[in-house]
Amino acid sequence: MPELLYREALNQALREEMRRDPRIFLMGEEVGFYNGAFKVSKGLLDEFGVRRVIDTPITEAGFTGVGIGAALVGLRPIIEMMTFNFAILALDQIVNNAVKIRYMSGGQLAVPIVIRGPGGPSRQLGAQHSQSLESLFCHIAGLSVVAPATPRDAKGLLKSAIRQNNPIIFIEGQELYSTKGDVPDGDYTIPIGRAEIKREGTDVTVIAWSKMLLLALRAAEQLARDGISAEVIDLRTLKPVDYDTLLGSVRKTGRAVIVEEGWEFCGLGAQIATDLYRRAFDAFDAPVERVTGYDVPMPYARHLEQQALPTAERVIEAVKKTLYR
Amino acid sequence: MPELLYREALNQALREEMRRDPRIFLMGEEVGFYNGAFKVSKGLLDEFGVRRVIDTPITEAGFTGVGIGAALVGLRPIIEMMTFNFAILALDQIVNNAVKIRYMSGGQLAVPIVIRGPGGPSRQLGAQHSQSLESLFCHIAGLSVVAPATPRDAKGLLKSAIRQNNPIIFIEGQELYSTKGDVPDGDYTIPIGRAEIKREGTDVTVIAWSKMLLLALRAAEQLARDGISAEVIDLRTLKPVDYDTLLGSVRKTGRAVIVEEGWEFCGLGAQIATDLYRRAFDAFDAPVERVTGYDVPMPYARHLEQQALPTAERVIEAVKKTLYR
Amino acid sequence: MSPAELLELYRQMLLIRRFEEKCAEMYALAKIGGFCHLYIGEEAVAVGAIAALRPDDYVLSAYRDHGHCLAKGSDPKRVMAELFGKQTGLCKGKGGSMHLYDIERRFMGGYAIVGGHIALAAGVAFGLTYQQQDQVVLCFFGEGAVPTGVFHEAMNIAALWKLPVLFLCENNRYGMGTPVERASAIYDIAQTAHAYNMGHSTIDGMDVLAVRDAVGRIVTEMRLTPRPYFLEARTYRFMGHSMSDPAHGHYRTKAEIDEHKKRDPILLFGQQLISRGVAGADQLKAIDAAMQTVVQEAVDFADQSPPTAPDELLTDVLAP
Amino acid sequence: MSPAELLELYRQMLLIRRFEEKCAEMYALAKIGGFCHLYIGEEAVAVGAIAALRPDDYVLSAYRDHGHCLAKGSDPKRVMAELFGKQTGLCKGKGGSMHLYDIERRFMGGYAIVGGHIALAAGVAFGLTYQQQDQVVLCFFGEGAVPTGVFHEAMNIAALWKLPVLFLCENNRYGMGTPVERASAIYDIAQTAHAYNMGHSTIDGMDVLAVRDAVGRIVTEMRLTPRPYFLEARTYRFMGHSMSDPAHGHYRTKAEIDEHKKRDPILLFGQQLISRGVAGADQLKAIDAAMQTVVQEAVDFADQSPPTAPDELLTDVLAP
Ligand SMILES: Cc1ncc(C[n+]2csc(CCOP(=O)(O)OP(=O)(O)O)c2C)c(N)n1
Ligand SMILES: Cc1ncc(C[n+]2csc(CCOP(=O)(O)OP(=O)(O)O)c2C)c(N)n1
Ligand SMILES: [Mg+2]
Ligand SMILES: [Mg+2]
Repeated sequence: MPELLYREALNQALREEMRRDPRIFLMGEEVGFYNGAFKVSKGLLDEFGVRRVIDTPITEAGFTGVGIGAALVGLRPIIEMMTFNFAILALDQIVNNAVKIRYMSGGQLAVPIVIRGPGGPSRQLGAQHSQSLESLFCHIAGLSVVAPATPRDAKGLLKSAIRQNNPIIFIEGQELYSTKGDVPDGDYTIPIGRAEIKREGTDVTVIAWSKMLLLALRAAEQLARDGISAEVIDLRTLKPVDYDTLLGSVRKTGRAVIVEEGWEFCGLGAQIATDLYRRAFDAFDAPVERVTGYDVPMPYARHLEQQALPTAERVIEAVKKTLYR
Repeated sequence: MPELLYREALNQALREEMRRDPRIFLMGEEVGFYNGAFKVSKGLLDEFGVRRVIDTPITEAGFTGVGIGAALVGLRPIIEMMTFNFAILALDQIVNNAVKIRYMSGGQLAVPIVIRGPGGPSRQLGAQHSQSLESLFCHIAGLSVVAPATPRDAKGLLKSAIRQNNPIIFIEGQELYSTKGDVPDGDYTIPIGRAEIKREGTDVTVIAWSKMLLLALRAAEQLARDGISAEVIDLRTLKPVDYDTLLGSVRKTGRAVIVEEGWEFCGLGAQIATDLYRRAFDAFDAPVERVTGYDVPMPYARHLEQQALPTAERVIEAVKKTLYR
Repeated sequence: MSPAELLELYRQMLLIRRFEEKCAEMYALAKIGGFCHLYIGEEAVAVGAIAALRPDDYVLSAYRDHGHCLAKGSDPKRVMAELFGKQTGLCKGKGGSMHLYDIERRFMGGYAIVGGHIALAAGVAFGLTYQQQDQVVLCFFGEGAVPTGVFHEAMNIAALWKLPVLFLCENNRYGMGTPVERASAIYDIAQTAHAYNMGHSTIDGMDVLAVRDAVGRIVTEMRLTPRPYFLEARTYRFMGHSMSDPAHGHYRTKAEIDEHKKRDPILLFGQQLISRGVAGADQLKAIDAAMQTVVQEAVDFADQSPPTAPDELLTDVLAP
Repeated sequence: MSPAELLELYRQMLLIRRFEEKCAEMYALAKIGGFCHLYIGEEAVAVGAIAALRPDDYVLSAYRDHGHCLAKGSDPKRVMAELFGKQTGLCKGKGGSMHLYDIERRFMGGYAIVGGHIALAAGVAFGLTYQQQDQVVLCFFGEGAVPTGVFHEAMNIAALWKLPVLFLCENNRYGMGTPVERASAIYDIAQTAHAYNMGHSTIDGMDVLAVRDAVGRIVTEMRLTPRPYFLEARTYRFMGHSMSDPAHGHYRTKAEIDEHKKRDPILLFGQQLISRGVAGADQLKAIDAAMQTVVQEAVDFADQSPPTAPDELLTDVLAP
C-alpha cells in the first residue's frame, strides 16, 4: 500500500469522485487557481476546469447557499471552508436550509452536500483562527459530522460522504494534513457511522478523534510501559456515534476516557459519556473521564496554547484516575 | 406583591436599568416604534427616545457588531434578537468578537453586552422559527447563558445580566411572555449562576429551565398523586451551572431527570448529566434520564409538533424509570 | 396578449385574493396556525411576473408565499391542506404557511429567514447553468431583505458569475413596522444594483401588465445572455404584517392604506379589462364567483383530509 | 505641511518597513509563529491616513495590522514583544500578529475574520456619537472584504445613522491568490458606495501625501457633519499573502511585482522629499539607520522579555 499524506489522500478522494460523477463540483475560496489554501485541491482545476472547480469571493453564507441551491436541482456540491472557523458565517444556511429543506418540503427535495475543510486548533493561529467547532455542528438535528484522523480514513470517509445524499460536515485536521499513512490504491470507502479500534487493550477505553487520536495513541504507548493496557478507539464519525463499538469496548474495560480538543462545556464528549452511562450503567467501575481543551479563547503564545490543549500527560492522568491509581 | 406578565417583568427591568444608567441602550428590530415584536420594550421609546431605543434594519450580524463596538467605548448595549433563531446570523460576531476581544487584547477591553430575545419552540412556527438553540451558545467559552422561567426571575436576572461586565445570552421563553407571576416591586436582582428549587421533593430530582420548568412542575404534581415526591430545580442560569444546588438535591434523591426542549444530541442535559456523574458517581441509584425534543426539524402540523416536544407524560415516564417502576 | 391570457391574469389575482381572505377566516377558526403572512394587495407582482415565465422556470419566495405558490400553478386544495397541517398538503403538513414547496411546479420553497433564500436562488441558477439548461430563476423578497448581508453576497456572486436569476424586490414600503426610510440608506432600492454593475429598474407593482411586460423583457434577454437582473416592484400590503399585526395603528394610518387601496391591483386591472373591452363586468363577477368556489373546495378538501400520520414526525429527515 | 511633518511621515513608513523586514527574519527563526501578514508596499496608506487623524481618533484593522498599529503610535518594542508571545507584549502575548490592540493609542484591534471588524468600527462610531464626542473612526480592510455580507450591513447602518466612520478599503488587487476581478462584480470598488448614497473616492495608495490629503479633507468634513465615507486606496503588497505564501508564483508574476515596486511608496516619497528640497539623501539614510536601531531595540526588548506567565491562560476571559 502506498504511503500518502493526509492531504494527498483527500485529494485522491476528490479527484476519483469527480471523475466518477459529473454532478460533483468543488466550490470555495482559493480551491482553484491557488490549488487550495492547504493544497487539498491541488491539480483539480487543471483536470476539471473552472466549471467544476470554482473559486469564490469571501462570502461563506453566500457560496454555501449557492451550493445548497445547486443541490436542489440535482447537483452534488462539495463546499470547502478555507477553515471551519469561517463556517460560523454559513451556519444559518447550514442549520436552516441545508438540513431542513428536505423535511419542510415533506421529502420533495434532498440536499446532498458535503461541507468540508480544516478544523481544530492550529499552531499559534490565535483566538479567531484556532478552535474546535465540531460540537456545534453535532448539535444540529439532521446533520452528520465526520472527522477522520488518518490518511486512509480520510480518503475512504470523504468518498462515503460524497456518495451519501444528505448534508454532512467533514472536518479535516488542519494539523494532520502533513501526516503520513498507508492508503489503499484506487476506490474504497469507509462507512459513515463506524468507529474503529486503532489499538486493542483491556484496562481502559480511550475514545478520541481527529488529531486527538494521535495523542491518545501516544498516551497508550506510554501507559503500556506502566503496564496499563489502553484500548484506543477512533470515533471517525462524530454523529451518528457508533455506540456498538464503544459499548463493546467499555463492557470489556469498565472504564472510559474521552479526549477532545474543543471546549469542555457541551462538548461532544459529554453526549458520549451520558449515552454510555445510559446504555451500560453497570459496566462502569469508575466515572467516565474527559480530557478537553480549556474553556478559554485560544491564546497566541506557544506555551499558553500548549497549556490550553490536551496533552498526553493529561490523558495518562485521566486513565490512571479511572483505574484509581 | 403585584402579579405581572413575564413580558411586563422584563419591561420593568429594562426600564429601571435604563433609568439608572445612561450608558445602557436597547437596539434591535422593531424595539422602538413598534414597541417590540413581543412588546417587551413597550413604552421605552416614549420614555428614552430614539437615541437610546434604536430600531435597526434586518442585519443581525451588523447590529450585533455595532453593539459590540459601542461596548468597546464604554457603552452598555442590550441587543434584542427578534427571536433567537436569527442570532445564528450574528454568531460570528458573538463567538469571535464579543467573547474574545477581552482575551485577545490581554484584558485591555471589556464587552458588557446583553444579547436577549425570545427562544424556544413556539406554536406551529415551523422548522426555521421554532427551535431551542441554547446549547449552541452554552458551548462557547466565555459566554454566560441565562434562561428564566418565571416573571420574578426574568426581572431579577435581566437586571443582573445588564449589570455584569461580559457578554451574556439572555433567552426569554417565547411562550412564557403571557404567563403571570408575582414580581417584587422596584429594584431587586437574582444572581447569575444560581439555580432554584421550585418544588421540594425527596425521591427524584427533576432539572429543567425556561418553559420546561412549567412542564416539570406539572409532572411533579401528577407524580405526587402516585406517591412520588419529585424535587424540581429551575436551572435559571444555563452557564455557569449551579452544581452546588444540583448536587445537594441529587445526593438526597439519588436520581435525576433532565428536561430540555432542544435537540438531544450535544444538548446541555448531556453536560449536566456528565458533570453530576463525575462529581457524585456513587450518589446515583439509577442512570440519569433525559427528556428532550426529538432530533428532527420542527414540523408545522400541531399534532406532530406536540409529538416532537417533551410532554409531562414523558417526564413522568422518565422519573418512573429512574425509580425502576 | 390575447383576451384569454389577460383574463387568466385576472383569474389568478382573484384566486389569490379569495384564497387569502379565506385564510384569514380559517386562521380565526384556528384551522391555520403559526405565523401567516397575507399577500393581499401585492397580487399583481406574483401573477404578472410568473406569467412571464415558462412553466419549467424556477421560483423561490420568502414567507409571504401563498401568492407565489398559487401563481406558479399549485393546486389550491393542496396549499390549503398544507396550511391546515394535513397529510394531503403540499409538504404533508410539515412545512406550513411559510414553507410551501411544489417541486413539480418548480416552486422551490418559501423561506422564513429574511434574505437567506436569495443565496439559494443564485444556487439554483448556478445549477441550471452548470447543467447547460436554459431555465431562469425568479426570486421574490421584500425590501426588508436588501440590508441583509446574504442578499449582497448573493448579488455579487450572481453578477460575477453571470447567473440567470431575476432578483425581484417586492417593495411594499414596510418590513413589519419599519418603513423603508428607516431601514435603508437608499430610498430607490433598485440603486443597490449599482454596486454590482447589474441591470435594474423600478416598476409599478400594482399594475399586473407592467410587471408582466418588464419581467417578460428581462427574462427573454436573460435566456439569450445569462446574467442577473434586479427589479424593484413598488407595491403595498393591505393587511398587517402577519395575522397578529393589525393592518394599521402604530406605524401607518388607515388613511394611508385607503389611499393605496384606490390602486388595488385587482380593481385597476378589472377596470382596464372593461375599458379595453376585453370583458364585461358580469364576466369578471363570474370569475370571482368561480374563484370563491375553488377556494371553498380547497377548504373542504383540507377539512376532509386526514391529519398527517404521526409516524411522519421521523420521516423526511434524511434522504435514503 | 512642515518639513518636520513630512519627515515624520517618511520616518513612520520606514519604521514599518524595517520592522516588518525584521518580522520576516524573526519568523524564519521561529521567534514569531502562526499567521503573519506583512504590510510591505502598503505603508503609505496607514501612515498617510493616520497622520490625518487626531490622536484621540479611533482605528481598527484586519489581520495585516502591524503597520496600522505602529502608525497609530504604538511602541515597536511592545509590538515585537507581542509577536514573540511575551508578557510585555501589547496584549501580553495573547493576541499575536493578527490581534494587536493598544487602547491607550485608540488602536482598537486587528481582526482575522474578513469583514467582521467593519461592523465593530460602525459600533465604535455609534458609541462616540451616542456620547456626543467628536472623534472619528478609521476602519481599514482589504478589497477582499467588500463581498462579505457584514461589510454591507455595516455600510447601510453607518449611512442610515450618519455615523462618523471612514471605511478605508486597501485595494491591493488580491485577496490571497484571488485578483479582485475574480472576486468582485465591480472593478472600481468605490462604486459600492452608490448602494448607500455614501460619499466615496479612489486615491493612489502609493502616494502618502495623496492619502493624507484625502483623509484630512474627509475627516475634517466628517467632524463637522458626521456621516460615513468610503475611500478606496489603490495599493499593492510586495510580499506573499502571509509568510507561508510566496510573493509570486501561481497567481502573479515577478514582473508584475517588479513593476509595482517601481512605485514603492517609500522610494517615491523619498524622491519627492529630495526633489522638493525637504531633505537630502543623507538625511533620509540617517532616518533609515535610526529606524533600524529602533527595530533592533524592539527585537532585543522582545527577546529579553519574560514569556507570558503561565497563569495568564485563565485570566482576561471575563471582566470582573
Ligand atoms: C434574519 C431575520 N431577521 C428577522 C426576521 C423577522 N422578520 C420577519 S419578516 C420581517 C420583515 C421583512 O420585511 P420585508 O422583507 O420588507 O418583507 P414583507 O414582510 O414586507 O413582505 C422581519 C424583520 C426574520 N424572519 N429573519
Ligand atoms: C470570513 C473569512 N473567510 C476567509 C478567510 C481567509 N482569508 C484570510 S485573508 C483572506 C484574503 C483577504 O483579502 P483582502 O481582504 O483583500 O486583504 P489583504 O490580505 O489583501 O490585505 C482570506 C480569504 C478569513 N480570514 N475570513
Ligand atoms: Mg416589505
Ligand atoms: Mg487585498
